[in-house]
Amino acid sequence: MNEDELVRIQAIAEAALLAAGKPLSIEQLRELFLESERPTRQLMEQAMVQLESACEGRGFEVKRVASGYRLQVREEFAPWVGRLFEEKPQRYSRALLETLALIAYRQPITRGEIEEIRGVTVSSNIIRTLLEREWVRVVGHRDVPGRPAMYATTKQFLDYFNLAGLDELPALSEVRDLEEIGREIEKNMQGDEPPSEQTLH
Amino acid sequence: MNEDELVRIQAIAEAALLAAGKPLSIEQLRELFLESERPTRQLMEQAMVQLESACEGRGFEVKRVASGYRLQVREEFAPWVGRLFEEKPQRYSRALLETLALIAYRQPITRGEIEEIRGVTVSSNIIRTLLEREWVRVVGHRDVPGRPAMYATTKQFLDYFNLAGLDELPALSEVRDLEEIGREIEKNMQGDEPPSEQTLH
Amino acid sequence: MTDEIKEPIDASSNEMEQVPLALVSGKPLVDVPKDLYIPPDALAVFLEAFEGPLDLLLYLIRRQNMNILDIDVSEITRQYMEYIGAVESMRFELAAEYLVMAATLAEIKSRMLLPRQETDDDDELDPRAELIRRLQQYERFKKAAEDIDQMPRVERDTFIGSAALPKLPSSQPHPDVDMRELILALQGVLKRADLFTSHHVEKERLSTRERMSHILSMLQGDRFVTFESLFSVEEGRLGVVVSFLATLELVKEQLIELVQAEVLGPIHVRARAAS
Repeated sequence: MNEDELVRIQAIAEAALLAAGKPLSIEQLRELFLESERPTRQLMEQAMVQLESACEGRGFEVKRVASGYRLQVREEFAPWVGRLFEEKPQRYSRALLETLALIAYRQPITRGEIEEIRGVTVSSNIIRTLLEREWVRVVGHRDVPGRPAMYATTKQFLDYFNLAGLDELPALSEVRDLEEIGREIEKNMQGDEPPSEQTLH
Repeated sequence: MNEDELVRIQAIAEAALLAAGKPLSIEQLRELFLESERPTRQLMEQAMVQLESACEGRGFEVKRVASGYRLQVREEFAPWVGRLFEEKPQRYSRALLETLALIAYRQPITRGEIEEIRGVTVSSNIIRTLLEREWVRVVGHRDVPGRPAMYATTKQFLDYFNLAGLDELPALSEVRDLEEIGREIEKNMQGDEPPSEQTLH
Repeated sequence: MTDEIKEPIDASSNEMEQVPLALVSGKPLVDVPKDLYIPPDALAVFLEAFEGPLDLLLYLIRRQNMNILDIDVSEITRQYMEYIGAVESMRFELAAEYLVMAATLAEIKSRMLLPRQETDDDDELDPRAELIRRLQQYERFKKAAEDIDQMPRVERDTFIGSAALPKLPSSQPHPDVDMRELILALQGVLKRADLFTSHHVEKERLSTRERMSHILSMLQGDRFVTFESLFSVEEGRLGVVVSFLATLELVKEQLIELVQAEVLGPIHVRARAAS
């Protein structure tokens, strides 16, 4: 058995695993070959070892599972591949946006302080969502009873909104002037705003 | 953009195509990347060319079909891979293939026009099968009495037959100009036997 | 004749040469007859192997090695009528379209039997021309159908590759947020809190606020850092001023403490809450 033959067996095994889309055992792989050309068990295993290393640096890898071998997309590419199956993003609730805005403009700020300004409780979900998205982080704890966490925005937050620094956020005086524009935006947004029950916390 | 980045894009594309198990367009591939890291169209195409050559000597290849790129088993390995599946590959009747050929080459075309060329009735089964396989679809109705449906082929048809576009169909054989044929017949008839010896049975 | 779709197609068509066309007296009839005699039992099956009268005519012309442009109408008609005559008695419904063709052939032949008009009028085409046109047209698409059948196709000549998925991140995608939405939200909340009147937040203060967050994040845990390390020379004067203002603000808000062990000694900073 020469090297060329082994490479061919390897390519056939790869082709079969890609076409099958499920695990194949060594026996099943051997049965793809006519009796006259069928590789021995040992040779088949050798081809699989070779295939394994031939997949290094590629988008997929050979996995040994209970029922045999299978080809699997590498986990490191899951973030990109996952986007193939993504549903349409939903929208954030008004409460979340207000919380985010307050953290951005009044940082470092505790949850209690946000609640004080907003006049309503801030749900843990909102804080968790903002932390998970890595738009805010805990920068310390205020030295008061309960030692509440102080939140600040992150570099990811600035990046997302295309800001070099917080000072590029519109000044509050401008925000007030925006009232007029705001109403307009509000009007325009009516169209694509999903029903309220779809919003995230 | 350095070489490492390109290799990474290439691996992500490979991973995504295997995860999708169907063709993905350049645009769909680009959308897998966040805006901040999204490769240009040109770069994405370059990565696909590289992926193509990275698949040389392996069990599969990159193929561009009508709906985009896909990874598929090399034709040379089909005999082995085919043994994975108990069912024999489906065969299509000549009637179906001729109808399909007429739709492919003469689209948009009505059933009546197909029948005229084939000289026989086209069964409803054939049209139904072609529609169900999504190889053809109704693209309109001809503005004649009865308003018959006009059929055309689909992207799925091209995908199934490994084509990127209709222009990749084999060329239709030439039909010689009718006038030329007429002249030829005329000439030949000069030498024809006297008609009296030809009798009708 | 109505062509029935057979899926997967049995014997038939493209492989007329290999597959028995019919069993005649228990013996398989494998080949399309070389001569014109077909056992009557096999004839119906034989005709079914054709896609219609044009297909049969093409076969007859090819069988005789006859150029399509040079059809000997008499001979072809004679053969054709023989086939049809034999099948008519058994499978009349099958033969209908073939009979139309037979009539066409007969008509062509009868027209050719008429004395030809010796005029220079080229307008009157040979009566065979229309038939030839149809035959040629049909032959093109018959060939095209064979070509399509030969083209590599999925599930026969190639298979689409797929691989198992790794564990994918939660498929809940992140919503997009527009800066305007954020401003709108802030506007709403500030209006409610009536904070517009106070000037707590101003443009320049934002960079100080940002720096406050930054300094706090440097002071994680119980750790003291040197006062100087809060400053970065590369930032220039303005950066140093912002850091200094941020430090003062943090002290004022009792978020950090400054410790100096001796006069003129090094100053250390740590987060108060960390104590």
